[in-house]
Amino acid sequence: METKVKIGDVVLSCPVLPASGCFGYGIELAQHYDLSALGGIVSKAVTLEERLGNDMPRIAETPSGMLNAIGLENPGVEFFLDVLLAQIKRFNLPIIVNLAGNEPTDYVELAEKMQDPQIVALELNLSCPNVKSGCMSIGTNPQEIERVVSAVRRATEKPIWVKLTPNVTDITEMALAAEAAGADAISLINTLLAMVVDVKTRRPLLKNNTGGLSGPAVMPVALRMVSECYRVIDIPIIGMGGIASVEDALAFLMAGASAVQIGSSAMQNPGLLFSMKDEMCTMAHDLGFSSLSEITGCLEYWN
Amino acid sequence: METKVKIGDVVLSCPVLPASGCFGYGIELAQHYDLSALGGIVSKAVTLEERLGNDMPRIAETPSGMLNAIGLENPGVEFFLDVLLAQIKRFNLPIIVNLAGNEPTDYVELAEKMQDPQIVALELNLSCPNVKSGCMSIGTNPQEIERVVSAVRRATEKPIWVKLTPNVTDITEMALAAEAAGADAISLINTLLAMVVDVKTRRPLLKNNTGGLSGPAVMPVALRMVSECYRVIDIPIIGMGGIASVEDALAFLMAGASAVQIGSSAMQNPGLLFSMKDEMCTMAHDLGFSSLSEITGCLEYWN
Amino acid sequence: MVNLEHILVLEKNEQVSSKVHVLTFATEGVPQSKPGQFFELKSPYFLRRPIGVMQQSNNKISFGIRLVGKGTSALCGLSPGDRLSALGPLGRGFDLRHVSQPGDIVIVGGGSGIFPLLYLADQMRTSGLIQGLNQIYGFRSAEECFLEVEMCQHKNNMTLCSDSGGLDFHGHAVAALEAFLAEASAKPSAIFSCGPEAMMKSVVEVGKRENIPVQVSLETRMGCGIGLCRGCVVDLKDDSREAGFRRVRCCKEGPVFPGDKVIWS
Amino acid sequence: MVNLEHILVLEKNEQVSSKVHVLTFATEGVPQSKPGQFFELKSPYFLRRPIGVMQQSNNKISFGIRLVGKGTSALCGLSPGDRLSALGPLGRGFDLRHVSQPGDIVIVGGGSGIFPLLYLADQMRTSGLIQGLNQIYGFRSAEECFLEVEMCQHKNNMTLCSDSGGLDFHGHAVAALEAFLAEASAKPSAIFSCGPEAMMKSVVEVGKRENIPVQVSLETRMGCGIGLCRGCVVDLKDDSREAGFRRVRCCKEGPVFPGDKVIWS
Ligand SMILES: Cc1cc2nc3c(=O)[nH]c(=O)nc-3n(C[C@H](O)[C@H](O)[C@H](O)COP(=O)(O)OP(=O)(O)OC[C@H]3O[C@@H](n4cnc5c(N)ncnc54)[C@H](O)[C@@H]3O)c2cc1C
Ligand SMILES: Cc1cc2nc3c(=O)[nH]c(=O)nc-3n(C[C@H](O)[C@H](O)[C@H](O)COP(=O)(O)OP(=O)(O)OC[C@H]3O[C@@H](n4cnc5c(N)ncnc54)[C@H](O)[C@@H]3O)c2cc1C
Ligand SMILES: Cc1cc2nc3c(=O)[nH]c(=O)nc-3n(C[C@H](O)[C@H](O)[C@H](O)COP(=O)(O)O)c2cc1C
Ligand SMILES: Cc1cc2nc3c(=O)[nH]c(=O)nc-3n(C[C@H](O)[C@H](O)[C@H](O)COP(=O)(O)O)c2cc1C
Ligand code: FES
Ligand code: FES
Repeated sequence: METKVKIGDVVLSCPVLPASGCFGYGIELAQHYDLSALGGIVSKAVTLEERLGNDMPRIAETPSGMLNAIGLENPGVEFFLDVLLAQIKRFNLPIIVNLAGNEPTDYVELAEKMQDPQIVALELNLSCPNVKSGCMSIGTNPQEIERVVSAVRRATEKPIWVKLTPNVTDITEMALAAEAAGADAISLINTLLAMVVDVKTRRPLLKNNTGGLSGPAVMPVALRMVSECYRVIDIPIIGMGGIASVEDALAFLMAGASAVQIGSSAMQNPGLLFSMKDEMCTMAHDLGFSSLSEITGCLEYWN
Repeated sequence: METKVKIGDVVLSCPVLPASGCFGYGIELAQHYDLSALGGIVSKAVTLEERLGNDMPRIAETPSGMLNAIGLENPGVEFFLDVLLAQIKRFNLPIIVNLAGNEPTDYVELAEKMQDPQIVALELNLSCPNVKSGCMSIGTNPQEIERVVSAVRRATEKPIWVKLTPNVTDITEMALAAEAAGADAISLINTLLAMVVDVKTRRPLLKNNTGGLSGPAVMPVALRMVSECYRVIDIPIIGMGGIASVEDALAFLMAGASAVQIGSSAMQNPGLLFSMKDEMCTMAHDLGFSSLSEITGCLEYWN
Repeated sequence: MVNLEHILVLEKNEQVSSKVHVLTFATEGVPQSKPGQFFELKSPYFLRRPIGVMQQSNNKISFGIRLVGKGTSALCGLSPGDRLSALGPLGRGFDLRHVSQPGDIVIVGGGSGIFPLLYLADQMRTSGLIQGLNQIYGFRSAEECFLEVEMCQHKNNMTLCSDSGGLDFHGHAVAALEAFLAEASAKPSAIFSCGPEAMMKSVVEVGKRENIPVQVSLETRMGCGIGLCRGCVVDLKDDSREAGFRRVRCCKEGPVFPGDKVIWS
Repeated sequence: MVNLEHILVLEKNEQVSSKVHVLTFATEGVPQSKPGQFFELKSPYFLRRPIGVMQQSNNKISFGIRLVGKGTSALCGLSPGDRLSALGPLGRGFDLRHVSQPGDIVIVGGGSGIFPLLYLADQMRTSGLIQGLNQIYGFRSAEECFLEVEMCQHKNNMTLCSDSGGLDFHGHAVAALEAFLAEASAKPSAIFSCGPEAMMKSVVEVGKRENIPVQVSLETRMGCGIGLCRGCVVDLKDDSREAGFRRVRCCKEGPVFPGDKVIWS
């Protein structure tokens, strides 16, 4: 079974990626699993300055899902480039760096610093719901998306993946804006803005009050959005949101994704990420496919 | 424990209501449960003409939730008024009629027909995601909301509850539009637009392709939206979306709801609806409250 | 008021074939159900699972469950002593009002449709219709046949069919029905059928041709099983209506319908 | 590569008090864990549950589990033979490198914090530190004390405290610690503590006052338990940094930290 997929000019050995923020920098699991089963590594969001993120608690459990309000904790771009990147590079996998900023110009500055040839794409995080500026406040506005993406487009030759938020009325508007501005792919979805209440203390459970909902609970929403975008844009889609099984991953491909990312469920069952490629091959074969790439967009709609 | 709550001028004996479309017209469960444990009855959507709804299948299971694409099947307003209303009235409970239309004028025409004094409020369904016109296409646009609600406001003296869709970038904009146009309360949330794929057949599982996601999976999103709206509007909120336990119901009250509706989980465990009032009293007492109404909005946010 | 929800306690979980388990529960306080009625059984997943009654008597109720997906797997994994919430009995069962004369009934089933029919046969037998009761059950292969074991006390006039041979009749259940009708001395007064849609559709056609009324028990995806959501509808021919049909709930007005009225999907 | 996920088979589920169960599993292939390390146990809910090791030896591993909510209830409801996925051993355990002399260790625990400390005590004993090992465990009431049963082979130098009396010491575990220190002939060289945050905080203060290093094992809400999500962070004083502290992962750099470094929430 041919497992290679192309995301624009980027060739991945298989369509299985970890989701940003749910895989650290690949270092933790490398001692337990063979990372070469992955199509690449997606970093936790990198920002210009070091960030401590939000106060604790910043994780809550929900029915078939979880809330997080990490708030982009990361050591900053300098430490990332000086220390972490060398460690990640050792895995010999394509690296996708997730970039987040307060200001539109932050994204440009960050993108300019991402020169390493092993970095195959920049995933612009226009969708994190847990920070006060940047990210989701950009990703809910097509004009802002266009502004940021075109600015980054001018600043780098690297492929740009624009990661969109589901917290919008019409996801296709956002996807079209990203495409028009020169994005090479879109990643969807980031988390849904949500809240959990502790009735005993009469308080939101998370110190940030709200957090982002992810996990199987959100998959039907994510799948619908991938399917909507696939029908209007020409650039590839990296699908994610709730994937917990090989069927789930194939459903995303059928709905139009060229590759998938797995986050919350892989944190619970890390083995999932590493067996996924083989399981996809087996199931794709049983379903009559001869390559994983041909699954993309094969879904037949009822009229 | 005082269980009475006021939704504007409407007094309900307790804040527990069934959600529209998940309780038929009250007739089915009346032979098994004492309906007087409810604060009222909320009808399935009523439209001007009879509707058959969408083709089968129109139900799918999801992690901690379900998709429906019923598509507003109902026998039409004439049959509702001539036959069903008399049956519902026998339960001697306040009746809330859920109204849905293709055109803005449909809502006006429907509202004018709702003259029976036992009908205490009209719930305008501006949020069903499973029909081609009306409903959600109105509820995603503040100008349209304002237009429809003011037209209905002019046509009836009955309290108007505006049922909003979560499929929007900013729910407060919609709530404010409803309030400005003269709504007496808002109901939130209706279902999230979503899709389930059957990988074996390469087809969406629902004949309508998409459906509305409800059940515990969506509760954290619903709770966040109730909390957001409570902080900007002055009219009461009927909270719903995923309620499956007494803690869930209290969380909605704390976040700002004056009453709650229970849909999907009550279809699975109908007893839930009828034990809820007593369970709320017990738990509210344990938490130090002396009435259910004082719980509304007591949530303390972290800064 | 009639209790809708019952907590059943599992007494026995018998695996009767590689894909079929029979679960028997104690049923204190559960109303006697009619053949064709079903229960909504709780599963670890969000929706309950509709399962027809296979046998109910002496404070015991049995369900035959075919392993299809995760919900039925969970049910078949229950252990004696486990408690299970069940809503029911639900729906309308087979209509036996017009079935009066002995010696003239045919039951045709396949797959998980066989379970409710076993109950129907059993009830007919105890109500004096045993003499002329003919049961035809189809399986894909002899290995899949779970009726070899002692699930039904009375095997007389029971034809087991297998598409691949090895049982009483080599071929499809509908073929066996036609063979039976060709040889029958008198025309049966009714046919009852439950099984895969294609099978029921063919049985209805045979009935039409031979002028024998057929009742079919349908399966649709259900949101509640208790008439609240209209998730489960079936279209029935109805000339009195402009559209030529009416849309009814499988869980409430069904799951058993007159075969000639059903508009197949 | 070291296996991270293990399928444990439950051998024994003992209820040792109204709120506490001890689960013992077979552990083929599970690496030996250090006291203070923990496992992420699968539950029927979305997130795994972090549970410290209470005992591990001879291909057996035990966890003491306090009933807190739905996840721990599900774990305590497991039956012998049930299989459970566990990730681990995780985190860094107690640091025993500087604990060299016998006769000078105090362990102070409360609530579910007692379980990992029992393992610590056991390991110290087998590594020759037994002589001077003093354990102080606090309970709200004598009824809640689960150490009456034979969970720990060696009860010498173990003080059981109850806020409401009825055990060895009437009062809080921290008061018992102070009483112990007041009477001790020599200053202990280390204190190890695990339990409610308020208790650990007080123990750290006592340690500071008496100039005895304290190690504490913290609990935070975890998204993964394996270092991936940074959901579980703890702030540690760090003068080398501009902010005066650094933020570390409880699951990876912890859950055991030097008490005097922890910035309490
Ligand atoms: C009135 C009625 C009586 C039934 N009686 C029996 C019986 O006696 N024995 C038996 O083995 N089966 C019976 N079935 C079929 C049984 O309900 C399904 O096989 C079962 O729901 C499948 O669940 P699953 O989780 O294993 O499969 P999955 O495919 O994982 O289920 C996914 C969803 O689809 C629904 N679904 C899947 N197949 C069916 C189906 N055929 N009919 C309705 N819903 C379905 C499930 O309920 C669930 O909501 C009956 C169905 C109906 C409607
Ligand atoms: C490193 C570590 C070791 C632990 N060792 C033990 C042990 O040996 N024995 C024992 O009984 N308990 C131990 N705990 C606490 C145990 O993890 C919680 O009591 C348990 O997660 C509660 O789950 P629940 O579903 O019953 O409660 P719920 O309140 O329903 O859980 C809801 C969510 O909050 C989380 N949560 C709730 N309380 C805690 C807590 N105190 N710490 C972390 N997460 C929490 C749950 O994991 C879950 O995600 C330990 C915790 C940590 C972090
Ligand atoms: C703990 C956590 C941290 C996350 N951090 C990031 C991040 O830094 N950047 C980003 O673009 N998305 C982040 N996400 C979102 C995920 O990458 C992913 O889009 C989302 O969780 C949906 O996928 P899932 O349901 O498989 O988790 C984070 C999600 C979680 C749960
Ligand atoms: C089967 C079904 C039918 C529904 N029909 C209607 C309807 O007719 N009108 C309406 O306003 N909402 C309808 N809804 C939405 C519910 O009233 C409710 O807003 C939503 O399901 C969220 O609540 P829940 O999670 O408790 O089900 C329907 C929901 C379901 C599941
Ligand atoms: S399944 Fe809900 S009405 Fe039939
Ligand atoms: S819980 Fe995920 S990093 Fe610690």
